[in-house]
Amino acid sequence: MATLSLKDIRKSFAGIEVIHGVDLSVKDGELVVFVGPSGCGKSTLLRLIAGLDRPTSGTIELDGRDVTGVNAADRGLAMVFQSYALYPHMTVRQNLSFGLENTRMPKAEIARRVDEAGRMLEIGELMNRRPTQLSGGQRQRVAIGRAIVREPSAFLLDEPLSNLDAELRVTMRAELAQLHERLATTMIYVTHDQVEAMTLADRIVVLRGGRIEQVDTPLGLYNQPANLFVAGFIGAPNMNLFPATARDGQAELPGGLRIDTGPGAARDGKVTIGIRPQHMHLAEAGEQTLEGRVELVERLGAETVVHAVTAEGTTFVTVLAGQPEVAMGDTLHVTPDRGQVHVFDADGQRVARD
Amino acid sequence: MATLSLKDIRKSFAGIEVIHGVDLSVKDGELVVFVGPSGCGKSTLLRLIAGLDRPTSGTIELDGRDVTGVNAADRGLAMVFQSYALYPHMTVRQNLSFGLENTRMPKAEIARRVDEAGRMLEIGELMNRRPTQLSGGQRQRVAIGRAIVREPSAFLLDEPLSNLDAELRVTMRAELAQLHERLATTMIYVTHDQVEAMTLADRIVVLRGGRIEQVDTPLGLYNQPANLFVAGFIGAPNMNLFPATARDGQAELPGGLRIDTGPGAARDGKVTIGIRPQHMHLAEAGEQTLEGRVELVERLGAETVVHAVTAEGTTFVTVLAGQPEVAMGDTLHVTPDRGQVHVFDADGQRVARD
Amino acid sequence: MVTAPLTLLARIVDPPLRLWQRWTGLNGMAAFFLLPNMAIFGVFVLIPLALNFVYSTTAGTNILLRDRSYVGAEQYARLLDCANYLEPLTCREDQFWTAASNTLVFVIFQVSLMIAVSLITALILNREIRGRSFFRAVFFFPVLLSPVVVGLIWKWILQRQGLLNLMMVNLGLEPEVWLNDRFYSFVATIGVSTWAHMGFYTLILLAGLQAIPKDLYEAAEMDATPPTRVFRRITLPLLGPNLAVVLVLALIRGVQIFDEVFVLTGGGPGTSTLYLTQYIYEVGFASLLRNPGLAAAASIVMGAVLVVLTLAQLSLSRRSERAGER
Amino acid sequence: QDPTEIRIQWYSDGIEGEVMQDLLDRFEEENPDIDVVLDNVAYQVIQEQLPIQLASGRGPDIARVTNLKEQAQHWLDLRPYLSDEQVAYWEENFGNRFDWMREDGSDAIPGFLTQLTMVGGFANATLFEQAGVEMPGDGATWDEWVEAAAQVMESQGTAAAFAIDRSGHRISGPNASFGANYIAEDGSPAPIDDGTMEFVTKLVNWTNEGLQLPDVWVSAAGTTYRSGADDFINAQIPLLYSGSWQVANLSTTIGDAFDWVAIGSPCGPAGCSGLAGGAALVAIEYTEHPEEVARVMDWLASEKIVREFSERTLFLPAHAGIVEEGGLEFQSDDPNVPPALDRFVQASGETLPLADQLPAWRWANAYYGALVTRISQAMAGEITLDQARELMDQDIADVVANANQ
Amino acid sequence: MSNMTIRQFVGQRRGHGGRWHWTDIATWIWLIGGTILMFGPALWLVMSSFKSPAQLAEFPPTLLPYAQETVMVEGYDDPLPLYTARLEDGTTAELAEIRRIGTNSQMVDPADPGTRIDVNIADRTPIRSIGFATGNYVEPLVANDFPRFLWNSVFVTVMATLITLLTNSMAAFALSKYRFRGRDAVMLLIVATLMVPLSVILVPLYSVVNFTGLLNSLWGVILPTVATPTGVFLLRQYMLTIPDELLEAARMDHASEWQIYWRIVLPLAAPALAVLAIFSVVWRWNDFLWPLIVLSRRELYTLQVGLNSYAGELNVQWHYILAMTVVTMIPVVLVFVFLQRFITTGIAGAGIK
Ligand SMILES: Nc1ncnc2c1ncn2[C@@H]1O[C@H](COP(=O)(O)OP(=O)(O)OP(=O)(O)O)[C@@H](O)[C@H]1O
Ligand SMILES: Nc1ncnc2c1ncn2[C@@H]1O[C@H](COP(=O)(O)OP(=O)(O)OP(=O)(O)O)[C@@H](O)[C@H]1O
Ligand SMILES: [Mg+2]
Ligand SMILES: [Mg+2]
Repeated sequence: MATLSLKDIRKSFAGIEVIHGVDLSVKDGELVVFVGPSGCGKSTLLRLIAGLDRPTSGTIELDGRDVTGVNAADRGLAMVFQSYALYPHMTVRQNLSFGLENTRMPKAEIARRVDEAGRMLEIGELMNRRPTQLSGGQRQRVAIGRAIVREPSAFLLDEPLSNLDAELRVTMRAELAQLHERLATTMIYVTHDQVEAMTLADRIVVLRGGRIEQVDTPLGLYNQPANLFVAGFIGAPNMNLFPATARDGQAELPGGLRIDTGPGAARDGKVTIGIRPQHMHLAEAGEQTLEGRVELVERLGAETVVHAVTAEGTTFVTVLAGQPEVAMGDTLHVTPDRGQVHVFDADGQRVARD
Repeated sequence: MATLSLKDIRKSFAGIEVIHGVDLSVKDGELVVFVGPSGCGKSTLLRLIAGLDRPTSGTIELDGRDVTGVNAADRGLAMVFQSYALYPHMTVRQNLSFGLENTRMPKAEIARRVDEAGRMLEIGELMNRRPTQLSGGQRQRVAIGRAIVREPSAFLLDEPLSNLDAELRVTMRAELAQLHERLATTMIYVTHDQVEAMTLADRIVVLRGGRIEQVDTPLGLYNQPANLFVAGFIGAPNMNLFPATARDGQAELPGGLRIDTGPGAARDGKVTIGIRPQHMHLAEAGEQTLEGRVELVERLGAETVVHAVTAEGTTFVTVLAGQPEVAMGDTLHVTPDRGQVHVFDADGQRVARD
Repeated sequence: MVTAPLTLLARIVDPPLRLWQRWTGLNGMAAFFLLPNMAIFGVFVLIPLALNFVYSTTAGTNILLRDRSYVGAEQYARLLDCANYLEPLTCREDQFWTAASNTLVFVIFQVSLMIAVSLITALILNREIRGRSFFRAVFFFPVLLSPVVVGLIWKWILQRQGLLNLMMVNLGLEPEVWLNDRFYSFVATIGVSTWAHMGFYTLILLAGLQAIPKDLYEAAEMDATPPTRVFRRITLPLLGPNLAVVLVLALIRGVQIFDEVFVLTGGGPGTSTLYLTQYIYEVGFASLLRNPGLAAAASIVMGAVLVVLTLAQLSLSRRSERAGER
Repeated sequence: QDPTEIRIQWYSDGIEGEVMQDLLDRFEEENPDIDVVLDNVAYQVIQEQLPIQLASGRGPDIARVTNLKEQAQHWLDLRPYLSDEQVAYWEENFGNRFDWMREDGSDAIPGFLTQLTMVGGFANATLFEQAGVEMPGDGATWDEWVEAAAQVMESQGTAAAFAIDRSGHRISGPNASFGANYIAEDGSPAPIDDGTMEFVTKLVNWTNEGLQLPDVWVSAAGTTYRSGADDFINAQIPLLYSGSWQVANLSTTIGDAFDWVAIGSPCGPAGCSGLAGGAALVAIEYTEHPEEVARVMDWLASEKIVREFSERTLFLPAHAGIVEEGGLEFQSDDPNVPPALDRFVQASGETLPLADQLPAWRWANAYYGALVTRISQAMAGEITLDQARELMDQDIADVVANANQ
Repeated sequence: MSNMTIRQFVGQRRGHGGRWHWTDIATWIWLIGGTILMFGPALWLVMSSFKSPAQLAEFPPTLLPYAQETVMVEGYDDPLPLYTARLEDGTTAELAEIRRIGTNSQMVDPADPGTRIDVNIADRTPIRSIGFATGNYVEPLVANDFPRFLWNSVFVTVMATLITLLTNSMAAFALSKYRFRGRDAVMLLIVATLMVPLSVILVPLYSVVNFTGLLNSLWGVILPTVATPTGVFLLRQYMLTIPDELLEAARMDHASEWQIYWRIVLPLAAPALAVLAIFSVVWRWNDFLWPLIVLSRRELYTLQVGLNSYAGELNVQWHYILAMTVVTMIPVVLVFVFLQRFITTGIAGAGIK
């Protein structure tokens, strides 16, 4: 139960500003995911929200109350630290119950919650170990557990699943989603995992160099990236970006493929055409194609990532389903799905095509 | 330049065995990836190879020489720690050059290598910071840098990219691949990222509970998982596994779909049928279908993960390309790609179908 | 800086040490690191200690061992000859037992007070207060004074016409001859020795506090932990190894208290602040008695008791120590 | 050739170190072949470290010591290095005190007393005058003195009537005055006798009645030395029983604040005895230059030098010739000093036989230690006087037993 | 510092926006009370070191050093002390005393040197003003071989501290970071020897030093003190808190054990080393008993030995001792101020996940 609003938050370390005026409001019960390149300020922002650091300027409101000067302890949030920060001298059980004991909760209730969290995180058998005796992923799960047993009004999670294996990550993701639903808590979630971001988020906040680039729903971001940066950042592998010059409302890609720039764009001038690797298919006969020599083939099993380079020297990537027989040196002919092509103007801003 | 061979390695902590007899040999210049569930012993194995811990029994050979009792410092390997273990009292530059100074390398050469690593890892501007002043991902990059400047005969990397954003991860992966090629060093690489494992590895070692389950090339694992565990572990989302009873060489899936169990399997008896989510397509008219009520739709943009449950209550997952219009509660009809179906016998071992 | 030649030296010794390491392994290196200290230690501490034990088996007034006569355990027998150990006067060496029981009570109170005071001070000095270095110097200052001067200053304050009585008179209170009162004298020895040495322990604890990772405090803060609980559950356990140092040293120095008390109360009034070291000093060195054998025996009995106490203490703190061994 | 180096280990209570340095400078001028170095040390060194050095056969060439008899085996006999004439001079002027510093039965000349000390009392004349109390004259008893001082205390509101330094040595003169005998016929310690107990009992009672300042005796344990001088200097007590060495100290610290007089020792039934004592300059047996040491010693013992030394340091000389001759011009403009010193010289003639024997008696220290330790305990109420007597006997027996082992 | 948590528990004011939390108030009460209690007596010591012997012995004591005021009066060669005297008519006047006889003081009005006034000594109080007996400082410094003593002290202190830091930290490193047989026994031995006061083993120690030929040599002062069990114990316990993982990282970096010790463990133990350095300096600088034994030659005396010659058998010249205490304290205070910064350069914890 918490709404959160950040107003023009700035933060400097030793005079160097790393957060340059962030405005954001998070609705009660919303799950917001922060994504952005390493070092862009995600953790810093989380720490500011938590109250562990004070912003250099700007205000933070929780449930409409200005909490900028309030201590972390009094904000009632729970946090999973990127560095875990487990208590080294306590067993897993003690680590988990420590926060609850602070609230004078009955012993039985503490034990119940801790056991439940242990089951959920699959660390039930490690309860009497110390953090040093755990593997990296086990530690991370304890860190998550420490936050969730508290059942706070809002969660701050800093890359909580980064050290877990794929299977566990899926399970944990589902557990967190369930928890979010059950407790109806607000969650702010930092992750580098696109799948996590796309599946969990109500809204995604894309950060870059201490500034917000775009805030939108996952599919909103995917389908209408506001600018080149977001377009490149969301989706894996990255969107292929072809610089081009529009002439008469048409831009020409290397190899001669022509794309309508749409009504929003200047009919002439520099544009960038973006095509996701997944939005190309092997050209059928007679289709206008993008042609390239295959440079690298990454076979992931379910799909195959092909890196190719055009005659003009532009590299592009395409994802083909299954394990097609493509080899290095082959010539690849692909056709973009025209409906899925993105156009950006000279400033890198997205241009609506329809 | 190093070959490595582990012979019946066992390791106990305080009497509890966590590595139960691992045999493995790694060829010179090979890149071997360790994958496995959290806590299965990947880091422990890496530490044994590094010489930081001593195995309880078994021998380790490097380049044919028994190094079981040799100190870490004298094995000439480099390691990226899962926990980074950066020297907190040194700047980034000092962290990077420390290992080189130990080998009495000329100052200029040290500076060159450190600068190069800084450029490659995009931490060139952070050279004079202390670890405390870095973000999680930046710290991780320093940890990688510390290993690569050494240009050792073999690398041990413990989840080296886990805290990096997708874009950087792709770049770093490529850099590591290049480095591997350029130096022709042996690399042992722990990761939870399937894409990383699939694209980087010469061979993948799948570990589970301190035992090796399978060692094979990436596609070998993907296409011919030796057992149910490997089948479930490799590939995201997990392979759908349907327990079934074979009768007359045919197993019946929920909903009545029949699958040939192939020549290798017992014609009658318990089997498990495995179908990857990617190896199903929306049924066309007249096809035999697997039918289910849609329970959860995860839209990742390029593809959509649909969780459905059959009338019998069996859950299965399917991945559909793009953003098809599927909603919760819809009824889904999918058909498996018959060529891609896996059959496992009662012991969970794979059965060749052709 | 001064470290430049040291750095050079460290570089020069490295290659031979590498060879040594390759040759002997980690155990050889452990030996190497221990050697210089243990060699000096052996010659200048262990050997004299052993000699001291030999002294305790001899009698006479001669100083040099070769001039003394061997009497076996006679000195110990004399020390431990007691009709009722709770009643010093029934003992042959009544002063030893008086001193021992005084010391015991003294140590119990002094060590508790010392730890409490220096821990509180360390916690406070670890806060980000203005003028932190100034206050650190203030609390450390008395450590710089020689015990004799410490005793003297406090004697001037506490004596009949001392500063304290002067202040009390000015405040309209009845003056008191503090050092003629058994209770006040005892309290004074505790207070003064704490005053004189607390800076020492405060520094150790201050360094220990610095070694506690800051992010644990942040985690605790996220858990809305009350300060007292943070102190009990995080600071104290993680301070464990350093607290053990303080406890052991305070204990040992408490038992060995001498100079400042000697100047301040001289062991009086009566024998109420007569502590063991003064007894040993008098027996062994004061010209009027001179019985080095007995003094050595007493010191060994005292040391033995201390070893036992320390061992008990250390094994208690083992657990917190293991937590420290991260 | 380099001058021979002679080292003197020396401690100072006051300015005597400077005076000695001055004299030695003069000696070196006259004897360029000898370089005398004065190693000024704390008294503690002389007491605690020198014995260790001596026992190991080391040490300085010459030392100023107070523990004369016990360490006598380490002193060098100067006799072989002195001419007959010089020997005669030494015997004549210092001979009566050689027994204090040589082993029983020896005829060695180990050194000479730089200073004779005489135990005795001081009275604050001004306080007496202000209180209108007549000071008891020569021959007055301890009771009379304490009585008079008590009156002063009442009248002037001082903290107590008197104090005796906390030291077994200090009370041994008075004990003798009360008929005490410490020495058995064979020279070993006699049991504590009634004479001793009589004075001790008085002392304990006076303390309990608040007449003797408890701060001095009660506030310490064991054999710790405590002086009542500070309280006397601050006019907190009208009467102090200490000794001649305090004269210089009193003179500088009291200054013009009040008049004080030396009163010698009050009397008991057996006499009015104080106790003599002193510090001696002795040659150390382990010196490598006995000839030169003898020359230095002889020079320092010469009448002219001893006289100058005494006059400048306000010490009582232990030189028979000088004492006889008199006429020392003590260098002080304090009018209280010369009469006080004179009174002490006079007192040195009033000592009883026991007091004369004690400085040369082997077990004196054992006696002193037991006395001071146990009397204090009795004063503090920890033990009764009877117990104290028993314990003192036992303490002394212990020391003797140990020493004889 | 950026870190709020530290500020909270360990930090400035707990309440933000100007509110004071009770812990803040308690902190300041403790600090101010502590300052008075800890520093007050010491300040008084400094003041007392400027007092004359008579003033030192004076009851009741004064805080500041005073000196009697004097005037030159016509007809008298020496300056006369000034007093406030209550005259018979009940008035008070400032008079100079010519001499005192018994309870009667002969005084004179400095303005009118002709007439003598008799005043009872109970009716006059001396006029005093603050005056510093600087002679307490000057005389010993001039008379003693001060520069020589100072050099010896500096030499002993610096060498002993360096060797102490080196050998103790090496031993502590071995005892905290290696597992070898007998480790606990060595540790126990070291702790056990803490129990024995130096004064007790003085005689055996003297024999040993005598045997090693170090008598009357500064090394004889230095060596026996450098293997302090306290230092080993202190450093070892601190090193226990340094994460082993950093050492492992260094081993992977091909660092020899010596380099691990020198470049990783030593810098990380800086706070404890600073503490030990401070202690060592204080101890060695103030050492008294031990140098006394080893050094019996004046040219080898350390300051403490040299200056303690003011403690005699029957009298102690406190005015000199106090003044010299203050003088000898100054360098140690400076060392403390310099070194204490290192105590709070805590860096542990970071770099490890
Ligand atoms: N010091 C120790 N004492 C006891 N058990 C330990 C210790 N270190 C590791 N273990 C256990 O050994 C097992 C293997 O640990 P390891 O760190 O190798 O796992 P991992 O495969 O690296 O897992 P992750 O992916 O989570 O890092 C885990 O179950 C862990 O709990
Ligand atoms: N104490 C500090 N002093 C100086 N700079 C700092 C400090 N802490 C963080 N920074 C810088 O601020 C920027 C933002 O850091 P932050 O930890 O928020 O990044 P992040 O988005 O969490 O990155 P990552 O994904 O790598 O964890 C980084 O460039 C980092 O170097
Ligand atoms: Mg971060
Ligand atoms: Mg791991």
